[in-house]
Amino acid sequence: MNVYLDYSATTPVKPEVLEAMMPFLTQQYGNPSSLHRFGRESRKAVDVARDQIAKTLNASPDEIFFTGGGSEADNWAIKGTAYALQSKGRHIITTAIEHHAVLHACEYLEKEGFQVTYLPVDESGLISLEDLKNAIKSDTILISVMYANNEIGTIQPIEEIGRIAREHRVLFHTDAVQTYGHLVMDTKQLPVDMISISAHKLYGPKGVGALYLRKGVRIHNLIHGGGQEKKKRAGTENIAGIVGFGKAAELAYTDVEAHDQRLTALRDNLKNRLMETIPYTRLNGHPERRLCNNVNLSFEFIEGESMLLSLDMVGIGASSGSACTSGSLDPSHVLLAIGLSHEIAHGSLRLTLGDMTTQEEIDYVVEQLPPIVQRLRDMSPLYEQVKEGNR
Amino acid sequence: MNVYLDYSATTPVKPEVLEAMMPFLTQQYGNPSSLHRFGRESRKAVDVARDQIAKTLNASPDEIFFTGGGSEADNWAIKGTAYALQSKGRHIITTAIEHHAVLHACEYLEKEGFQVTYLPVDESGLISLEDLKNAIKSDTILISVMYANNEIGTIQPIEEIGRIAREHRVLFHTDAVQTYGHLVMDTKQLPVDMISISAHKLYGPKGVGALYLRKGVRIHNLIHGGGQEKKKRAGTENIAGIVGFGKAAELAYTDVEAHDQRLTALRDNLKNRLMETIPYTRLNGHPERRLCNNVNLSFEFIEGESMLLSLDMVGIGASSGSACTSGSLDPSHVLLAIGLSHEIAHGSLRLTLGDMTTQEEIDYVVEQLPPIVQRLRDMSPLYEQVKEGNR
Amino acid sequence: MYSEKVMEHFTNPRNVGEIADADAIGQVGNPKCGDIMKMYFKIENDVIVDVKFKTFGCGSAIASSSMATELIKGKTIDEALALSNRAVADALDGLPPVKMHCSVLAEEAIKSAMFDFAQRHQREFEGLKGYQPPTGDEDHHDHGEEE
Amino acid sequence: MYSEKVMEHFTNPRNVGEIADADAIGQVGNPKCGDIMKMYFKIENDVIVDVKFKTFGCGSAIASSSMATELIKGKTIDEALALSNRAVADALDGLPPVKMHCSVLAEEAIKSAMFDFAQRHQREFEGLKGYQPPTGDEDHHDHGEEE
Ligand SMILES: Cc1ncc(COP(=O)(O)O)c(C=O)c1O
Ligand SMILES: Cc1ncc(COP(=O)(O)O)c(C=O)c1O
Repeated sequence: MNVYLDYSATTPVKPEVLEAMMPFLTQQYGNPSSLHRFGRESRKAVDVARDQIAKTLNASPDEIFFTGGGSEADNWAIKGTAYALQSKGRHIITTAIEHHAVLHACEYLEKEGFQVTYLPVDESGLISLEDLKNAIKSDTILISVMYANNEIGTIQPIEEIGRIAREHRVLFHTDAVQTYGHLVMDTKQLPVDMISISAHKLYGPKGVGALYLRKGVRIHNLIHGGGQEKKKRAGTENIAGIVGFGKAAELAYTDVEAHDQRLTALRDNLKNRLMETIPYTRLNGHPERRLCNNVNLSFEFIEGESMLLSLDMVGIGASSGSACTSGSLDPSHVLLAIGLSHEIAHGSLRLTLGDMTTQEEIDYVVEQLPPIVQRLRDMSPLYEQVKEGNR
Repeated sequence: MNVYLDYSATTPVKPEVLEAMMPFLTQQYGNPSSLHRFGRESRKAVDVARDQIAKTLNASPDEIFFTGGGSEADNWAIKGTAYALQSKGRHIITTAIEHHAVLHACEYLEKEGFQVTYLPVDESGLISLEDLKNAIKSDTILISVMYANNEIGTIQPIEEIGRIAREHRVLFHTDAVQTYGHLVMDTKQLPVDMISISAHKLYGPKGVGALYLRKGVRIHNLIHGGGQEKKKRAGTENIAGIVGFGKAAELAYTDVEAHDQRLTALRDNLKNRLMETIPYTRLNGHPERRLCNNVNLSFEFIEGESMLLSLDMVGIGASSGSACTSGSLDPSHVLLAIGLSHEIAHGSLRLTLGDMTTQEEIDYVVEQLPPIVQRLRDMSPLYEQVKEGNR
Repeated sequence: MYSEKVMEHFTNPRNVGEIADADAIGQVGNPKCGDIMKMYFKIENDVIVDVKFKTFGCGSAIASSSMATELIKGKTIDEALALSNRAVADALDGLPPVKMHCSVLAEEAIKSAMFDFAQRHQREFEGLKGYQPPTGDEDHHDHGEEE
Repeated sequence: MYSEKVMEHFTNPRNVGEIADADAIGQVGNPKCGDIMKMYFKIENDVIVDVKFKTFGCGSAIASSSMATELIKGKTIDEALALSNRAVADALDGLPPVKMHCSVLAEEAIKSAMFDFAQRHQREFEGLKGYQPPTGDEDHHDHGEEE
């Protein structure tokens, strides 16, 4: 049995999405910048996709700018704001648990002379609004807080954060790459200025994303050149990708409540049964304020990569915050930020569900995982003490 | 009859290329960063594509970095070099006829405190090596000269430019977006440090490109984040796009001489017959040192957009350097740089050929274009003098 | 991009040509910007009995010339001077924002010709009050470019 | 990513376990980096008659433990001390660059155990010259990360 439970890493392209894309990978190949009929067809298709995405965000189509992915959108929002407003101030506020696309962009800016405050989070992964208020200085130009975390699924109080940003007249960006397709975001209500999203997290193709840029917000370009995207993002448009993104967004928001209910039920079933069966297990992230598709557990005494390898051998695809999966020295900065010890962070397992996930697949995981954990524990020198009753 | 003669704007995806891409738009959807089998398949596919591209450039696979297109590659090379070397110097040399992705990146850097020299070109579109040498200063950190121009097809003496750059220990970037697929570029011989290329110009998909970055050359990232592309370009890889790019590159370089000969013959046939049939016509660009697929003509007394519209009505897709096609005020900076008056620049027509172009299509254009030009001339107040014998 | 009306007038422009013994001629635009419009008028008792144009320019410039000349044929000078660029664009079922200047050019070509007529006959018209003939050199139109 | 050999040793690791009355025990690594290796030895006449391991770590750490213990079982102490990490990795048909430290850990676990043996019996071994037992706290391995 092949069970994919890594939907937060990426999702398959839905057949309807691929179908919408196909004409633009075959006969309709024109460049939207071209005047002729070949080009006009492509131009129209991009406009349709822009409308589809704008609609899901209750935004105006001219607030949507396509990019080459979520990372580009994050980099654009952060560096574009920083460079545009550097004469006003050079202080940025973000959190310790952002995706690397935000974190590393901020770290880069620090080297270039900006100051960055990384807000800590509590053990459930939430920032404190008090911390945020205290961090705002007269030269703060940007607050960037992710909507929901990609590892532990914790959902931040974006509306409250946005209100604080507004009060202090500071621009507010949210990385909603993991949220888009799961939660309704109404830009007419939400006090956000910039939102990063990415197609491949909601059954669209890889390599296309978008930045929502509220009308009137002016930031520098990241990619200069031709007049595409109202001169804000140069480069011949990835038409097929953009069309797929539009379609995927439309599908995702056709009945997002049903989607949420179904996944929440499956997620809780998976989480509860694993936690009941496997001792020395903890749930990472917030118990309630979490993405409907995210289960993140730490199994003490074992290391994540060996768990992933074992799961892979029985056909289950998952991910882990262990450093050993990434080739870096430290385990996930997110798990450390919520206060896990290195040891326990190394033993984390992320199972993320999606539209193709079935109860049967959940049952399979609940059957396969416990013996894997047990086998690795039996091999672990850290587990010896437990067996000896020293814990 | 539908005749597409705008291959320099973009090309259709070849069926073999699409076929190679399809698995990665369907079952093989894993994220290459994932450890499990779903991810490993994607990782392998990216490696294969990187090898395919490296081979066409006689480069090492670890010198190839995938991007979201040619514009991103240009921006990365230019800004990445500028920011990495700003402590060494802040002077950049480029040409007046670069693509906007280079020009506007340079103009942006000027606002940020860099100095840029825009080398002029002669009436055929060539820069002067003497000018280049004279422009190099002690604080010059980068020379960026496009390999072949996208509008007039003129091919620069890249090897000689590279040698001059080497002598002065200045990094050298070339925008080869229009060249890649037409000319052999051997990075073991060519003294270039960075090369920008784009898939959609050689029958690959839109929205994917690459930067060749010679081993040892260190520039700043443009897009920070995850560890993709050896930590030099973050973002979940556009697997299908990258796979298509690799396949397209492989196909393009399977028999590039035959490709060159066939297109050169068709091109000359088209160019000569149009110039013979239509009076008051001039060829823009270099008569010999030009891309095998590029015809760029100026028809006096008429404006380009109305020509494109008329061609479109008979099914012919072409492009023009007239400002009226782009909604900007001035006609193409390239045509002005080679010394055309605004008037004549406005009457330019670019016909670019490709692998699907047939002699029959050429014949059709030679039949359709002359009456269109005549009709527009008959409507033009500028043509009156000619008819009255005042010229 | 263009409405069907624009394409129809571009394909079959009305009133193309010259009038040898014109009573008034107006020319506006400059080749730098890519459009020149020249209009020839036959005028009897302050009524435009014939009008022809020649245009160097894009599709919407040609269509605007065609439509503008149609709209004023048979009208009085005062009526012609009252024609706004907006009316020309509307009659074409609209123009893309970056092309609105083409309709402005048509309005200006008419004014320029009527100014010529006024000068030839030492006349004054309400619609020409404050009118400054273009020097032909300046970039007096806005392509409506986005930032 | 991993060779078949690595996967085979990960799936069916040899010599997993503990030895109750071990003649030597070595433990290296620390949980911070995500790997700890512990080896137990039974030694008779300077020959390793039995060896077992426990490992907390990634797939290659487990495979390296398994392979290393296999390679030294039945060998003399001097032979075991001569085992290089490279030999362990080679026997596994190679390890990814970022995982080479796992083979280093295996080599160090053996050295650490032999040091224990030497201390218990007041012995000296050529292969332990200059050996410094790890403090257990430092990050003494390099994950081979790219810049
Ligand atoms: C010379 C040149 N450079 C750069 C580009 C930009 O490439 P892309 O459209 O892939 O961003 C193009 C084509 O658009 C080009 O012709
Ligand atoms: C929260 C978050 N932000 C940004 C990204 C980057 O998006 P992309 O992979 O499209 O560049 C991801 C996923 O990789 C993510 O989960």
